[in-house]
Amino acid sequence: MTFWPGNYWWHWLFYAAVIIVFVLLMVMGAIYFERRGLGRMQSRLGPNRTGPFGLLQPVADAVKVLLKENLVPDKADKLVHWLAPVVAFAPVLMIFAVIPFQNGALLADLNIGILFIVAVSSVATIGVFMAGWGSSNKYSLLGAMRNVAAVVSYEMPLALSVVATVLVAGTMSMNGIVQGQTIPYILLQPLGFLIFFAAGCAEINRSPFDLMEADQELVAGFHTEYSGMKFAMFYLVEYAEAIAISAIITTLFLSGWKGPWLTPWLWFIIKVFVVFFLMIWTRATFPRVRIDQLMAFAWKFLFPLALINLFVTAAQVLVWPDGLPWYVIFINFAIMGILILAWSKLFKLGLGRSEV
Amino acid sequence: MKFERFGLGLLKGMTVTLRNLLRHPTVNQFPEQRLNISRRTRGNELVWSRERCTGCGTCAKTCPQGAIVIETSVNMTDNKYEVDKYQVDTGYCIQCGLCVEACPYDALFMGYAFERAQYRRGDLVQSDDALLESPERPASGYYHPDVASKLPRQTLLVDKIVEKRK
Amino acid sequence: MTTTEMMTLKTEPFVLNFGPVHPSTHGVYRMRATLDGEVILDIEPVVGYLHRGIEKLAEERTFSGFIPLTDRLDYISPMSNNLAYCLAVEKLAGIKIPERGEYLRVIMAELQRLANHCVAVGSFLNDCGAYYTPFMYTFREREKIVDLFDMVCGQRLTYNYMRIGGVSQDIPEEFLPALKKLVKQLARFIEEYERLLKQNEILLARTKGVGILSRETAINCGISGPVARASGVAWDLRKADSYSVYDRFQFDIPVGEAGDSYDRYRVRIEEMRQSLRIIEQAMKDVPGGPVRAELPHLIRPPRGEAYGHLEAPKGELGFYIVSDGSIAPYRCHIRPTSLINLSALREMVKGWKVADLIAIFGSIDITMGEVDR
Amino acid sequence: MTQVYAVKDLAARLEERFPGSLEESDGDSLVVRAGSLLAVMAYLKDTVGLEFDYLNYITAVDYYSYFEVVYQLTSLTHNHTVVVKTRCQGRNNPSVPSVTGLWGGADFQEREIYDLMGIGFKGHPNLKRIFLWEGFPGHPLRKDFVP
Repeated sequence: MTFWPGNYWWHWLFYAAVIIVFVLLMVMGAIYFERRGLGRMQSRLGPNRTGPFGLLQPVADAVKVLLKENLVPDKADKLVHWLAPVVAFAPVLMIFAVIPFQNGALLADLNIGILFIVAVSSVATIGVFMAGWGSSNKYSLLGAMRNVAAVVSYEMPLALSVVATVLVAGTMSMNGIVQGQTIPYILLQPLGFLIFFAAGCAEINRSPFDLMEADQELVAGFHTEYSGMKFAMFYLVEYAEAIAISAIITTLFLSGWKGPWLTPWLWFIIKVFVVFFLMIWTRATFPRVRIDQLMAFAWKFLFPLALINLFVTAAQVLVWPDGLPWYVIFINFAIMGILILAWSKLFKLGLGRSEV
Repeated sequence: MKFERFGLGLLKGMTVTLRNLLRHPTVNQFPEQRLNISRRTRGNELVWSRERCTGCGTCAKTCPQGAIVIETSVNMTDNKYEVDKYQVDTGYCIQCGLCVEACPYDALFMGYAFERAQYRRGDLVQSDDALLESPERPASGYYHPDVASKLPRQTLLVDKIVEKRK
Repeated sequence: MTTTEMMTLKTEPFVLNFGPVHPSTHGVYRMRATLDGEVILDIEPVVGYLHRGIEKLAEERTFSGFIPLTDRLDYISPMSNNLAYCLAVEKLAGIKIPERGEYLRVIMAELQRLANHCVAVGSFLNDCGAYYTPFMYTFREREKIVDLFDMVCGQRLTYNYMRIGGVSQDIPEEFLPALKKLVKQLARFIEEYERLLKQNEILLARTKGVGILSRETAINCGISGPVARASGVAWDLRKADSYSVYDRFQFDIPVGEAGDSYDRYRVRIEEMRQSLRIIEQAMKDVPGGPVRAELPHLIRPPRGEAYGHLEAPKGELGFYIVSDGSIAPYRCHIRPTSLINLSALREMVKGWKVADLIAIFGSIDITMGEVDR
Repeated sequence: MTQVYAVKDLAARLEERFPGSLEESDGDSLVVRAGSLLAVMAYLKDTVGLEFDYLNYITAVDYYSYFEVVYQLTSLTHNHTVVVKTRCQGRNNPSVPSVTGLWGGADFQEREIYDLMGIGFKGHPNLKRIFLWEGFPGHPLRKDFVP
């Protein structure tokens, strides 16, 4: 049932506008929300001077960045340097095409929704690597190489935890998954939620895994040589990806737009901000992980846990074909506890000093 | 990297950040809310009193930066120095307070105000009447306990000041 | 050549410049690191960007006129610099300091150690990547200490509070009650800070076993302060060569075993607790009386030389002063604690990754004012 | 308290161990001839009773007619200390043997003395200026330095 009675082109135009407006507004809100939240966690205030309560701070940032001069290093590869932000930003917008704001209210109700998302989200890495390589700067090259290594190794746990959810939901279409969630999948799939959240944070280089633009080490990582509009695009990419991952988590695990009293799309936005707050919270507390620990964490910790989680879910789906009963929640939480206990005891992740 | 305590250490850390989120931020909106500065503050200007000054030049000698220039002429009638020019280059002055400490006649004070930036380097050099004490150039209580007791008491962060937030 | 040897990728090292202007070099310090991918093969420090020639300036200033310049050496702990210089001159001229002056000096030196360790631990966490949160917490506590310094001497950074023969001014009457409150709040703060970071797995992963400094290299390189104590060298001048009235207070010296970055962080936190203990004991029985010996403003110490040193927050800070009987020192050498602590950086960093280079460098806690002088 | 090691009997022991190595030892410091500096320092560092394993600092003083390089050594185990000095004549490039072989910490300090005072250190791994740039004319800490 398409939400809008008009014919295909009207539907496409309306949702294209909705998505672009939604992404830009949410990014502005996310920037403000993060800077105020981070500030208050650090016993300081955060922006409160521009506009009432500092609400116009993102607008002020955008205007300032647009007016900045657009420097391109002379030994840089001009075309690659210029194209990198576009290649990085386009896939993030495409992810929002399949995310349901309300029952059936999405641009394209693909029956392979989540597969499309996982495929498209890895295209953004090419843009980041182009930025790193294009600006011919050692720091950005290091940052870009780290990004490629991290994203490649975090695709696996991301995809596996999504597969487990799809098994429980039975369909791959995002709208179908939300409708199938009588019990939010975060309760049925607690381990899947943790793995997806960790892998998602690593993919978009946030919280403890932000090695790509680790400002203490690599000055500003892959976007060191960017200024002006192109830097604004990368800033947009970072927050748009954070909103995208939060939106996917709300759709997959927190039963998207379902909620008692409020209008459905408002529930969706509230849940997106709750997940985004979780990201801010981890960003405020944890130091950064080293690159070899990041790799070891993906391959030795997340990947096996995701596999076991997949097998357990498959077994449960076989036992109860028509939807999992409520008491499976306690079984899954127990399994999660045991698995984390076992893995953190057995495995020494990450090698120390290499003999040189 | 090993989860020695299965991630519990991480969660304990997060409770601390959450508690700080709910706590009152220790911050002060400077232009609107002004806290009282220390009574002995060494502001970036000197306050000179013409009556007490006898032109002995001790302050000029002890200044490590040589920021004080003093020119006196001999007044034969009542046998003392007349101070013709007393000039302080606040650009050179590092506000160490040694001159105020060394002045035997308590004629020199450190400034109490601290917003004394100028647009031109030349304006930093203040001389004679510009140095006298006046309402917008109050004297600080550094090495002058009597002046200090008249100034407002310093607001301390230790006293957990809870001020209105804009 | 077996196939595996042929297979290893041929990489050649490249030189990356952690230049004077870099977010985490604690000032204008430059390292030319030769990297093989992420692994560090060798680093070559380049210093001198903040060289102001303070030792040459000392030869033109009177003995008491040089005190404001000692604030600019290690600008994170100016009180300790003032005290070290005054100790050296008092040893040279043989001056006796009144009791109250001694107690005030101990309180100010220990408060300065707390403030320095707040900066050191906060910026070390910053270098490990914690996004400014621990830094903000420690700076909020440091603000309380700096408020007290402001109350006593009028300035927030260049205190110029100590004088040869004692302390420049007596403390106002509201100082001791505020100090009592501060000591209670700081004790609670350290507990909260420990809960945030002591068991944090990511911090343990980033710092445990990283940048190990063995006991022998520490002694051989003349390393002093928390960096040496973390490697098991139980050498603290407050106990070994106790100056001022430190022998009247009970406190112990925290010593680490492994000598890695985590131990250096732990030793600093423990030292903050010990400093609180000393302040509590010193605060209770501050005697009355004058705070400064009766001395002419321009003192002329007898010909000769003396070396006065103390346990500054970063290590052993000493002044070697040669006097030829005139009002200015003939030669005044300052023992650069941070520069000497850096001499072991090369062995500590070899083989580790770029991220560890920044963490290890942060754990040594240097200030460029003291390195370059 | 760190006691100053009795200079008298230390001088006596050194005199019979390395004849002719001490120039004068009446004050509270040992003045050693530059030639036998390394031998004396190694002796002070390694013999059982002394074990001066910690080098506090190295500095140099310009007394117009000669330069004096001052080493202060401390033993962490026995908690005693001694000041050892050597003198070198000549204004253009006086030189003293380098102790980086015995103490790693001496590396930067000797480079600093070379940079500011102009005293060369024979046997130093990479003796170049540490604070000032290569082409800087003269050595600023010398008493006769005219900028």
